[in-house]
Amino acid sequence: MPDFNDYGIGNIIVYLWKLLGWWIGSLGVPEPWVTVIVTLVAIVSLATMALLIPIFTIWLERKLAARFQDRLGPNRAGPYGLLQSFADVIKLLGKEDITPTGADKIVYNLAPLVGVLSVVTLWAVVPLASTMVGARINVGVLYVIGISGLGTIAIMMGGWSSNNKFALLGAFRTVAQLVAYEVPMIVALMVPVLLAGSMNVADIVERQDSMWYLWMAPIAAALFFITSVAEIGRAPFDLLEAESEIVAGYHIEYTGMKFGMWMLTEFLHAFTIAALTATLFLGGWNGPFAKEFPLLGLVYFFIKTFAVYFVVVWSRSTFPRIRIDHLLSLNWKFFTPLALGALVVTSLVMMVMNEFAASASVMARTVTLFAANVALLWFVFELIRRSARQARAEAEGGHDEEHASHGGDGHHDEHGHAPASAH
Amino acid sequence: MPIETLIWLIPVPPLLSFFLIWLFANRNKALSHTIAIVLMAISWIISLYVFLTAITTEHFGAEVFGHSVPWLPTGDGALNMGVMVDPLTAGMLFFVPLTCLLIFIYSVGYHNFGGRLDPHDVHSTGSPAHNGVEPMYSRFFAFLSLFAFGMLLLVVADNLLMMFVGWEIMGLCSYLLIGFWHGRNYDDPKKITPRQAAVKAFMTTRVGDVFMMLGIVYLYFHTGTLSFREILYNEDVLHHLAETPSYIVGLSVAAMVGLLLFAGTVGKSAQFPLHVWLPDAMEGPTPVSAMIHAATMVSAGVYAMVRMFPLMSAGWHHGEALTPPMMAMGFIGAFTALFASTIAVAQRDVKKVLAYSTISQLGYMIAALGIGAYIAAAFHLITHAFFKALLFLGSGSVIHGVEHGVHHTHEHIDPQDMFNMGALRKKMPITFWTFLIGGFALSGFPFVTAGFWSKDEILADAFVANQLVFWVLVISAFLTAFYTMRQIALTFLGEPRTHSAEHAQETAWTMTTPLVILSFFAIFAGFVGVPEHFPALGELFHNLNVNRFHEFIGGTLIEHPEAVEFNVFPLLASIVVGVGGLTLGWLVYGWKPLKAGQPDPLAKPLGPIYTLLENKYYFDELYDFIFVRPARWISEVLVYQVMDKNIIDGFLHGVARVAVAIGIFFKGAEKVIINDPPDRLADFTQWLGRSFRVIQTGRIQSYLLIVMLVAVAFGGVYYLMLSGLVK
Amino acid sequence: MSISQILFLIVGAVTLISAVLVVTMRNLVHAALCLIATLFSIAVLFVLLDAGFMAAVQVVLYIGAIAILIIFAVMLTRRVMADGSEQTNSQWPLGLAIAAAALASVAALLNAPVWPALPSVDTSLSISALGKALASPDGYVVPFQIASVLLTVALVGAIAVAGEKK
Amino acid sequence: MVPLNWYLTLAAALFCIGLYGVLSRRNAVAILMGVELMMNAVIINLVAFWRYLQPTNINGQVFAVIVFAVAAAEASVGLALIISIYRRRNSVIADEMNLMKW
Amino acid sequence: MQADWIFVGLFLLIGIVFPIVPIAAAYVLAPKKPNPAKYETYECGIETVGEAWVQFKVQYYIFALVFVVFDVETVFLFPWAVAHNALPLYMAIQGIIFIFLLAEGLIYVWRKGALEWV
Repeated sequence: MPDFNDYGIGNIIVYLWKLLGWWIGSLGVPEPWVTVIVTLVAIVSLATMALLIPIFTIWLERKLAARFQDRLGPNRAGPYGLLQSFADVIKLLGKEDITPTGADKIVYNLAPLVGVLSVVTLWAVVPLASTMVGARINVGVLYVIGISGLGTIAIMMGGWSSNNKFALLGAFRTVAQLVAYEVPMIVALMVPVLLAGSMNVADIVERQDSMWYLWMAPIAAALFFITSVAEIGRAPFDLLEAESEIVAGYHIEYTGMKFGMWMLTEFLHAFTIAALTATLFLGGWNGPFAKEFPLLGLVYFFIKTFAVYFVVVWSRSTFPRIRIDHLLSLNWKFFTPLALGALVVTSLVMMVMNEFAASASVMARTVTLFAANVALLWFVFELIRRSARQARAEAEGGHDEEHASHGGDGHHDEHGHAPASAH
Repeated sequence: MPIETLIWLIPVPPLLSFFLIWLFANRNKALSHTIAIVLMAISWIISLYVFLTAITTEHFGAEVFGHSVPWLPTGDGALNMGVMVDPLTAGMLFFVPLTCLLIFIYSVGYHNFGGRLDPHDVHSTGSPAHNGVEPMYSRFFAFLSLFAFGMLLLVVADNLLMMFVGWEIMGLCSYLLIGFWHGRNYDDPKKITPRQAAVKAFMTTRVGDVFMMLGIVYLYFHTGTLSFREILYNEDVLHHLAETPSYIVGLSVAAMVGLLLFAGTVGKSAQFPLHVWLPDAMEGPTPVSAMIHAATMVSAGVYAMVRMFPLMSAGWHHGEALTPPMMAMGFIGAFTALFASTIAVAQRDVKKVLAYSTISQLGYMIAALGIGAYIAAAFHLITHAFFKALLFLGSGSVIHGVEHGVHHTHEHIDPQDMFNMGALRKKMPITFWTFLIGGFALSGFPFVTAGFWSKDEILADAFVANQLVFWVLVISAFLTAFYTMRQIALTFLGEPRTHSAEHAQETAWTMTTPLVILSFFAIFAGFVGVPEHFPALGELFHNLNVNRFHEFIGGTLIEHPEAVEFNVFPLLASIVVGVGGLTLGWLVYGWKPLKAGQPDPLAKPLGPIYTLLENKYYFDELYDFIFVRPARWISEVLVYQVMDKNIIDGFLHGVARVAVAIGIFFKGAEKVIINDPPDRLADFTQWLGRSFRVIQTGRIQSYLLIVMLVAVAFGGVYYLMLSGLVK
Repeated sequence: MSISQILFLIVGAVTLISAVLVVTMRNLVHAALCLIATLFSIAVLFVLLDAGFMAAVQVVLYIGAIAILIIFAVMLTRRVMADGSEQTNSQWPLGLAIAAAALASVAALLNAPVWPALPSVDTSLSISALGKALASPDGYVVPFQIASVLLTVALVGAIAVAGEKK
Repeated sequence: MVPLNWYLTLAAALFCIGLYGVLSRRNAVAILMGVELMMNAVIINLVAFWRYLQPTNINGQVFAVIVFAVAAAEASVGLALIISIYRRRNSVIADEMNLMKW
Repeated sequence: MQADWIFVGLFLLIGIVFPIVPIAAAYVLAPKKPNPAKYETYECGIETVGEAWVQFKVQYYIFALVFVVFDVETVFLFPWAVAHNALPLYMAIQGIIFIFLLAEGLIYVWRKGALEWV
């Protein structure tokens, strides 16, 4: 019988959990199975939460989007339209489930499952509070990357199996985009790993108790945020389902609950990357008294997550959609080099500090790193400005305007390299 | 900076310059040779510093400069990569970088730097420039630098493996440089072209190198190390090696390894019977001949032997019976010395003469080692490097001058043929005097030349050790003096035999300066080795504290070899043969000079022997007959004609034909009943051929299939062996 | 039979079955998806072997990258290989025989000796140890750098080969 | 506990399945899939040996990681070749890639 | 350690099981009124022309290629990054060299114009 005083009100969730374990054990269930069962309980509750969050965030997003566009948004179903999402769910349940002729049945039905899987399981490594950590695996970050890789596969499956031009095209675009944006994301992820000296997400959070990595690695944070927004295919990166171009992209043929699953995936993913950003760069559950009072940590975590989520929604309703070539050249010619640069700079600074100023305080490190990041950013922008100016000059010298308007300094290379290739 | 670090740095600059020229400077000629020369100079200065430190260190040799780091991890421990400087290395460090540097400088002039690029050369690179600057100028310096790197690496290496690496780098470079004018072709097909010469040199030295590698592996197999310090200066190891019998009955491991390594030297230092490549190597540009085939590379072979001397002589003490490797060295060396000098007597090409004299001088050193004259060999190695480089560069200068004449007069003559020269003394004074010095040094002109002292020491040792070797060496010394004088007389004395010789002119300062410097050493380098109890001079130099060579180099060995007590007979012998040879040469060629077109006065009295010598004992033809032709024959006739055409096809067709014949026969006899079997047989034969052909599908999958088939078979066999079913 | 053994058998069965499907399926996209299944179950095997890092790498690299590449290739070249057409070449029975023989001999070979039992030491090798080994001169720094050269060369080569000829 | 040779046998089986794929498939991409299977079999072996023979020594994992890199390089270049052949000759059948044959 | 991986494994199981529930529910609840028109491929109401297979740009493949290479890089760089702070300078610098070698590849692709979406 676990003693409540050992846990205290701040740790009540864990207390209840332990209590459950003790109770099952007292029923005479052998030890290993008890662990399995309580783990299952924890997982189920976590997964349920993960699956229920979208029901709220969809409402929230619609509300916010409406506000940004100076509308009211959902306001009929329930107070403030809070029940709107539930109404949607019920509607989806009532829809007929259509599998088009010529579709690849198995893959077609498997795709949404894999999609959901690829998002839900991300929560396995997200520490909610100091005492509520899912899996302390020492490859947490790689796990995150790998699992989101599954999402790509899911989209591929869905798009291909629908036997539909738009769907396949959408799938291809998506994969191209996801795959492209995964590169800077991975590199950006290396920075907090480098700073924390561990890939274990829980460790990374604990290392941030004195200073968020947002301040130590602003570029990496920004890159991670932007690229993951691209990963979830939200505006301004929502080419995968550009209604005006390829109708709805890979899930054009899906109806009913399977479509619902895709929706769920998307919204949950949005929330998940918010959570990850909060975890990796905003210190996760860290905050005053979070250690002594884990419940508080949970609160901090969700506050931060929703803050980030708000930014996601904000950017979605603010920025126009980017054209695909711009999207990709932005990634390859700006984000990727920048991410590499950030990694190198961080590594160099840490190296020098470890070598010559091993005793430097966290504050000092932060200031130096921040300064280094700013310097790098300034340098890159200077490069871009210069090359853009050159490109524009060349464009006025007969080149079509479209090339000059590209971001990234690839063009003066390319022009200097093969002047004719521009047109 | 600690001395070890400096030693590490010695080989680096040339390598650096190789890459710099290759990667960045190959458009800019001036930049190329500047890089090469400056970096070479740096490494020369470093080596000089190391050398001076070495000779000023007390009891140097007892402890040496050395440093090594693990290189190749092996099963147990690792092969180390390291540098070491002991007295011998120091000696090498004294002359190798210096000669290289001088030759670098010389090359600038030799390739007419500053001259315009002849338009004809621009399109046809790969053949010597027409009176203009060499089109492949930068490449030349890159190769030279790489070569210098190889040589220095070999010198400072502290283990056999690293030494072998340098050795092979030099092999490559000599290939590249001999074939430098790869585009060159001659009118008469018998004359060997640079291309062929390069291949020949490469192949011939390979033969030796393979043996050497075997030796190295064998040594490692027995000692578990390749470090010089651990093998050569370690009584226990040497003793162990000398005691353990090898695979071949009667040979100890030491002897076995020694012989194998010596085979490598035979290849590299062009000893009989692998000497054939060196004369042809003269197809390369003259600086290359000077550098590779006189001063450094060929002497690398000798250096290797000197270095491995403790192993060669393992279990041998003064006055005892020679060990097999030493015996081999003694006789091969002596024989080569004589044999090459005889050939040199009858050569017309100024460079060929020097080439053969190189071979014979190397034979001297090898013979000296063979009879245990360790220090004499090292001494002669150094002096020879100086005067032979001098001679080659001198001859290059001569050729250059005559070529100038050829371009001036548009005669169609071979500018290297001594019979087209004459009276160049007046035209090219500096070249003449320096060449004279070199020649006298080579022929061992008494007392004033370096060659005399080293050669005398060898003879003295030989006299004590082995009479036969002694006499052979004496004779060859005589011949050496003779053909040297012949060369000098033909080239510089008398009156010009061609217009080109008349219009020859002295070469640029970049070419003459190295000559002067080298001639300085060709004279004074000898005094460091004057025997202590040599009448008068010995005392003198000893009081001047000049002749410390003996004790210095001697310090390399564990037991310091004591100098042979002074004996007047070999001294007289060397004086007599030296001066005698020169006089005889003078009488034959210098006294009443040859007229233009007049044949070699030796030709009549010697008669057939002369032609024999002129054709180098027909060795090339011999090898062509023994090795080349049979190989070609085997490949063409035996394999293709006989096996493919006759045996295999013949078999199939034959069976088919027989079958058909039988079939017809039976048809004639019995039409109906037994008509089929023969036909089936014929079909079978055809089917055989077809099914064999199937193997040759160009499909990777079916190949892989076959591979796996074999692999599986092996797996099965191995399993059976494992389970003891198959013994 | 312990839990771990049962687990292993299940995962191994999944691996092999999906692998067989990979080489037998007519529809190459299905084959590719089966390949993904195989790779994933191999990742699980790595977890069973306490090689968490390997498992993660397997997922990231093989499933996240190489599988995608393969699927792309399949889709790009799909038209010419209509799924109806013959998928195996003329020598497939031979190939099957060889593969079976190879399996037989190898299995026989590696079941002949007595292998050591699972050592019960702590195998939680920290990833930093791996990093140290990869970066230290007396470790694997040369393979580390050569790997990056290899990757660069592969990238350059692949682009040069597959890139648009303008 | 799972004995080592279970893993080895599994790897061998995987390898042979991949081998069969390589030997018998017509489509070059399918052949590459077979190659990937074989590669994975190798990696399984490496990791299994590491775990059972030298669990305290990192080398096994380093080797596996390097094999990963090689596999990736192999896949990318191989597929690139296939793609370019497809674009030139509009075929991915291994047998039809016979330009250099005979 | 093992427990954490068990957690992950169970989570994967749950993750695949969970979405099945609503789909199954929908399968039970949803009406089924089959009609050939419903099952046609949806292309904004227009009759579909030809098969779903469309000629794709090689560009897609090129991007996947670059991605693969960078992905492999992570395999090597993550351990390095983890160990970074514990490494002496001369070892930590290796990672930088590694990155530069890869950046070189990126620059090549860039110069080659393979990153253009045209």
